[in-house]
Amino acid sequence: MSGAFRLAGRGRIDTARPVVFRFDGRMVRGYAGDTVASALLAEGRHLMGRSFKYHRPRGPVSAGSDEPNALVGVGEGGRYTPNLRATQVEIHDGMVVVSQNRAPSLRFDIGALNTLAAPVLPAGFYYKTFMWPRGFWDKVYEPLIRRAAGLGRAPTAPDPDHYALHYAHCDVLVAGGGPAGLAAALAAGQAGARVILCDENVEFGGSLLVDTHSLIDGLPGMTWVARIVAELERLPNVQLLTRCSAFNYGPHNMVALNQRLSDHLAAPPADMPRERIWQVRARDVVLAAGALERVLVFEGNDRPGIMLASAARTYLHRYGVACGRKAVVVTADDAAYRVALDLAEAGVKIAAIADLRPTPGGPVVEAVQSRGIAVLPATTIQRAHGHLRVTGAELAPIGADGTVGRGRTIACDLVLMSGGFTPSLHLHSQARGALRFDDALGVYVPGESVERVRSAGSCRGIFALDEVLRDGVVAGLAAAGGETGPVWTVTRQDAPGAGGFAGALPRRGPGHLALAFVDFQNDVTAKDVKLAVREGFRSIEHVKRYTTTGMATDQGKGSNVNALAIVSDVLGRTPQEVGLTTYRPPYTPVTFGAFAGHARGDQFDPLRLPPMDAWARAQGVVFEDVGLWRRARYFPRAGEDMAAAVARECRAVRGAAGIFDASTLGKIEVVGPDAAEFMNRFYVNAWTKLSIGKCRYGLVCRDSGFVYDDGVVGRIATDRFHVTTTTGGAAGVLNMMEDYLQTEWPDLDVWLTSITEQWAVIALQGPRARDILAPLVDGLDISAGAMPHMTLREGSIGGVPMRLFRVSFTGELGYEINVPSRQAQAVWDRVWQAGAVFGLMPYGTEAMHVLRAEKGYLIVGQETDGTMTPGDVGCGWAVSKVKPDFVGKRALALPAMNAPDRLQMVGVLTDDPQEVLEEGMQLVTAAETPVPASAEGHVTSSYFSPALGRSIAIAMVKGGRSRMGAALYAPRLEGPALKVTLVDPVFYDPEGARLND
Amino acid sequence: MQKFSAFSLARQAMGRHLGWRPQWRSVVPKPSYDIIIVGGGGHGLGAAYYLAKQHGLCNIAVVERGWLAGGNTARNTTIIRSNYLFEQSSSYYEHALKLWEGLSEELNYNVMFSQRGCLMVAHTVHDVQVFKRHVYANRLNGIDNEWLTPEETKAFCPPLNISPNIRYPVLGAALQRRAGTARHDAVAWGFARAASDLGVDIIENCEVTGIDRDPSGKVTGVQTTRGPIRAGKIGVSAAGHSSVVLAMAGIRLPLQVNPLQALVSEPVKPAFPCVVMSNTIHAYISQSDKGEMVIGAGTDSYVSYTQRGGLHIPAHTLEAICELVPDFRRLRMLRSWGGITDNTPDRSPITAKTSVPGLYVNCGWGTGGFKATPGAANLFAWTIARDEPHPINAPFTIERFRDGTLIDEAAAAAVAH
Amino acid sequence: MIEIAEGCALAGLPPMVRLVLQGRAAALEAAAASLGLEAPPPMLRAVSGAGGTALRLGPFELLVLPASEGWAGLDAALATVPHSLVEVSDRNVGFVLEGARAADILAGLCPLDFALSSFPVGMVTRTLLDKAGAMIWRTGAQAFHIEVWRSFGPYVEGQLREVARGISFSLLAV
Amino acid sequence: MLLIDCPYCGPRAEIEFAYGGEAHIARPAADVSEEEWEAFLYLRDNTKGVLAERWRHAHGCGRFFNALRDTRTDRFHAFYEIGTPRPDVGDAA
Repeated sequence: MSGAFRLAGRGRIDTARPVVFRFDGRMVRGYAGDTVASALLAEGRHLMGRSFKYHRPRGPVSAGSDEPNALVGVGEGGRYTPNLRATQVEIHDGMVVVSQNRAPSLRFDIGALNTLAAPVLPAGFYYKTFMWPRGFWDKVYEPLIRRAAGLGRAPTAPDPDHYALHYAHCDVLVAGGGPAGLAAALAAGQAGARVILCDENVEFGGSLLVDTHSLIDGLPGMTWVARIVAELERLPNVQLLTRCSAFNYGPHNMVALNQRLSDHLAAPPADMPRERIWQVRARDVVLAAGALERVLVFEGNDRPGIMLASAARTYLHRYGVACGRKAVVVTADDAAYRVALDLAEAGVKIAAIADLRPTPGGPVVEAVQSRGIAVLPATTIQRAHGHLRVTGAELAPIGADGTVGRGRTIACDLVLMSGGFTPSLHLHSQARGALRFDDALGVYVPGESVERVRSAGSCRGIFALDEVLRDGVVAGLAAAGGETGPVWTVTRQDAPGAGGFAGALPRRGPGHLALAFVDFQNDVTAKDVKLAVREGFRSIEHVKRYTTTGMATDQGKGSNVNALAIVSDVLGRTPQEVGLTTYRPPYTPVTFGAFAGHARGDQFDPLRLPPMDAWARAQGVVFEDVGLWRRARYFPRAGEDMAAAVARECRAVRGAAGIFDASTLGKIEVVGPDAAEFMNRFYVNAWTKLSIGKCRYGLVCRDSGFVYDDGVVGRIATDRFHVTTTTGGAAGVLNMMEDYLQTEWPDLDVWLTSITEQWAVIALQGPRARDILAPLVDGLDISAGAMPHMTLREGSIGGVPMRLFRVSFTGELGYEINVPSRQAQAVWDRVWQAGAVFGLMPYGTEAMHVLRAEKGYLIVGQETDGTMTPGDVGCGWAVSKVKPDFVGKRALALPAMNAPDRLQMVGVLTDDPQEVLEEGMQLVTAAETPVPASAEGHVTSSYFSPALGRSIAIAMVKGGRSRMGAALYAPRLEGPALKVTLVDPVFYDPEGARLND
Repeated sequence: MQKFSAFSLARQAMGRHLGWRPQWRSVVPKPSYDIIIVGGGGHGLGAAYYLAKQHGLCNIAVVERGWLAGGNTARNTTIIRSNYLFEQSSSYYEHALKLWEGLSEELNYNVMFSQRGCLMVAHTVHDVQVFKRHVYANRLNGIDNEWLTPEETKAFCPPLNISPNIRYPVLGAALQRRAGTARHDAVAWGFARAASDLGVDIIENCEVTGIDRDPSGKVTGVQTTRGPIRAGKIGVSAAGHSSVVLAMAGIRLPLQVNPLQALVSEPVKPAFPCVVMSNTIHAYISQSDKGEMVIGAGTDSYVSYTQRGGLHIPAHTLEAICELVPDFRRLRMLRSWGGITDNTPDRSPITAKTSVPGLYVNCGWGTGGFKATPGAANLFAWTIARDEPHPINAPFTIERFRDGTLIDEAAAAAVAH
Repeated sequence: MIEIAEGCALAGLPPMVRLVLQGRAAALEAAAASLGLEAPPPMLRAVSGAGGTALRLGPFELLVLPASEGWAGLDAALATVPHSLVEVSDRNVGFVLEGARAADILAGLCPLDFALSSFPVGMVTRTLLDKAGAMIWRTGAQAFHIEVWRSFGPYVEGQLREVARGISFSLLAV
Repeated sequence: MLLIDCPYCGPRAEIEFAYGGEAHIARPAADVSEEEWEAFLYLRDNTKGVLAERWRHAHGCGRFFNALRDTRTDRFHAFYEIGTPRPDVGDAA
């Protein structure tokens, strides 16, 4: 057996499988089934961490997920993880574990000097100082505080592991696999319900894992557990999950579980997720979360070697570890007596049991006494001695009047404490369940909830094993709608502990310098809590925030009730009046990566590729993200930068022809007898007179009157419109259309279908566009006379069905060839080949932007920012004056929407034709404008125009249309402002001759 | 007021800290005050402080239905910045930022204002356009904001992933160096302590149940769970409960409340030097003095007063954090919570008179109220004291929704192409 | 078919004709009749007739998969009834996911309950597969026909593979 | 994540839906006063209690419908079709 404190023949570890790992560089031997804490304890080592504020040496106080002290960093490189509880980390060969928050070493930590300064570092000290001299806060004090704070170091490499998510549904979710949870799950499962049972531990059993005394149906606890688990496994309607914590109780019984799959394995399979989050929608939930033993608050209660009595019992029975040679037990509860008996039986000397109660009694107390163990009634622990390990406990009598007399020190290397048990209410509270203070038990228990949830067993204050099992069955049946459930007989059970203690233990003298910890990790003492109350923080939430008690990584599991009791004591109010702080999810910390789940890397968000994406990639395109789409931005040739490539692409379109993948434009087919009426109501434009085969530019406003989207609309038939939207606006426009149609105008016979991805759009633009296209279309006359600008024709191109739009966003003769997406690349290839002799070039979004800016066409989202009216952007002409109503009409009539000083879209030219303004530049009236100043407007689009051989820009300027020719200035971030002149925004071919060619 | 300093701390230490007095007086409500502030969060307490300090109006009560600063003051991610796009907004937030810069000294309470800088990260060409417009607009308004290349962004915040091959590469960032974070509770407590010292009565556990008015319609006081209290003026600064309180005076507001969730990681040693915001992928992160990564999630879509929301909202945020800062993938969520944000249609606040004489409202701060705390408090106090708005908050009326003069910061950042 | 997890295969579906029919009850009835159905399928059910399959995705909406290339008969049947019939053959791409773990894999991306009792064979609905809108149609106890908009195809396929990668590492019995 | 009972599809997870704000707000004609227009467009009860609201089953059947939900607890009390009157459920919590 490795480890001087390992007890042969005990524990649930596998002594046939030794495991070696490193702790702070040193080899530690343990066994499969050990945790880091149990393996170190087996070597007699309690010191495992340092506290947050005072850097006090600390050992494990618990054996589970409530551990505040023994936090360690585990793993290396990308798999290093800080702040894990040594009490939960299962060891495996080669594991690397480091202690935290200490320098240079765990045994000698320079930060422990903070303990000496403790008198001037009470709760909230930082609110009262570090204010002088001003300026020192950022530069001196805060960096110091930050370096001292924090626990482990943050990871500095990307995590190579992957994580999973699973949505599950069940009739009954049972959270907690102790006796109550097992009973509930079996009762519900046998009643035929779909059941999920989860437990955060490695195996089911809960308190039965360490109860070697009680018998169920004549069987030892763990034998019974094995039998029940086997029965549950046989039920096809029951899902069992271990290493799986229910951590978040959301609205409508959506409970999230965190399942840990691979951390305990030395060499997990490559595809195994590290963790999986289960999002469980349960019709009913049974909470069987158990209860946690409370620590006692006394001077020096944080010394390594001082732990919860139940923890020592766990280390003994689950890991075969004696946590010391000679123990002193301090208790206010009967349960600790059973622990003392178990330890004594295993060879640990119990030096004394100090019981805070005046007259402890009952079978278990008598059993202890009959073993010759000294039981000291009405006795408190005045203080614990020792530094890196407890060396003794000073026990002192409590007089009838409550005063504490002189005590004596008993040498020991282990102090076990038990303040009684606190029901775990976290999930119930997260379910917005009320909490009720049970005066008899001295603890809060669950009240009503709006959710379909019930608690069972010790998490609702039921502690006797037979009652716990019955309670579990009742809860399971109620949740499942079953009528009869299993019945078991419990023998040899200990009576539930009476008594319990919360708050600071009675002591002799004021103890002004004594440090008695309420919250171990955050180093909050009883004095801190009292100070907070003295300073007027009377709400328990204020006390929590001012002292930080309950805000450590254990979220106050061990400290909240003691803090509450101290506050209640100082204020002279009942605990019910003081109340509890809100329980905030998660129950235990959950990995960020687990929340991210499958959404990672390229799969973080859908990447939508337009139909000609592969072709563009083969051309060496540079892409840009537009919403979820990846669009071709420009097609550089060897040696070209963006400016050169874009200039070449623009020249090609103006001089010959360009081809552009416009498929991402949103498209909606509006069909039905009332289609035109719907269009009239929805768009600011009028549609009734648009004849079949004609197109019109459409503008959408919200009812606020502000421009929302735009696009060309073609009329395919009397009852059928082909509507286009912007790329980014596609989903929004369709949703807004459905909203008005379904809720305002349900009488209209018109229906909407998204056809964005049905039709790929090949834009062919430029003076040679017709020459290229004409031979390709099947029997369709696209001559200027037969198919003028803003018309559409249905037909086919090389046998592929086609909706051909003669439209232009470039100012050139142009077509948008709509073909079914699957055949788009073939059509594109034909056009591309046909265009070669005409100098056809592909162009991207950047050239498209330049070309449209030369024409003064706006881009919604670039010229507009959600506060522009149609009139502001020069589209007042599109707004129908005669329609009785349309979306936005009422708001557009407001005086403010027609004020003369509104921002209006204008063109802007710099004095220096080579100077390209930066988009976003502000415009002011004077060359030298002292700040702060108000802007006259701002630049929305700015490019070098190859067609004009100079820079051009579009701006939104106050009253801009009446200021043509005026000079304004664009201040730069560095250097003098640039002088600009306001001009008409149509820079190129203002007559539109090229369009109508 | 007991002076707070290193010296007083040391002196009290010798007296074993028994000499500290309550930071604010615990009082029984008087029958009448000149002014009642409804809502004991940072904004309300601050308004009371500035009314007393700057306008000499000390016969004031702040009534709070629960515990002081237990609402959104206690639930936000403490980001402070003033780099808003529109001049009206940036002036308002800059007014607040300037007050933040002297607040610890002003209140003799260390509010831990840490000017760590705030990066607004751009991931698309459109983001770049929008943020550059912010930079130019802010600079013209005398507010610091600068543009960083991806490499400069990485230098300012080394944990950021600026690889060009990720789903949303970092194309640059706008940096406001004067932006940062502060300790949220301290702001409220500091205002409470200073206001109390000037004679303001701070009344906790006192819920307003009605607003009394005379026949002319003017307010005369409030009904509360601790009895009626008379007052000549009432300033409502009730955040998520603004609609509920104003309804007592027959006023409907252009507000919708939504849950807003936030979370922190377990504390770690300093690893993240500034505030980073990404609007495109919805991630907001900074590291607190304690070492926790403080992360803001998005709002749940629906109206709710429950102070909780769906887990998918923070999960989505963490997806984004894990992409932006992949080293943090193994950090763990320690604590999450929800607040009730009061959102206006244009996502800008209201700090204004109401149509009821003597009744004033400061609301609609949505997800951005904390950063404005001293500024909103200061201007709300001005508005109440003078019965007219300060020029800075003059545009932030209720009437703007009637006349169409919206200040739409949210729409300004919207994506379309 | 490509095996993406033990006992689970994924394959892309060949091109097919898809039509969205929207209209009030009379239109849906006329369409059903033309497909050889007695009545339109109830909500969230797919039913096949001689003329093709109708999938009831909404109270006023059918996705029609005609048995043959053309749909002149359907057009004719609807001629006198107000309706909207729009071809979306190329808007969607289809996958078939088959095998013992098919439902588990979907449950990694979709909050629906895929237990046979809740989502029986013949049920069809639009829903989400993580961040992509999708249509899921159960064609067999262990077989699903999935459709998404074309540009979401690679994403959804990637997500299905990612989930499949880790699916065998725990029991998902319920 | 809320569980929302779509009148056409049955109970579904919230992520399939888009929220539509307060229900029963009729859009007035374009000749109303500024006050009436403001009330329609912007003013809301923002009820703390049972609220009638709109949802759209955006990733489902696509239909808008109404629901009654208590905003103090998020508990739903009714789901009903657009155009039908608000059911009477009292002020149940």
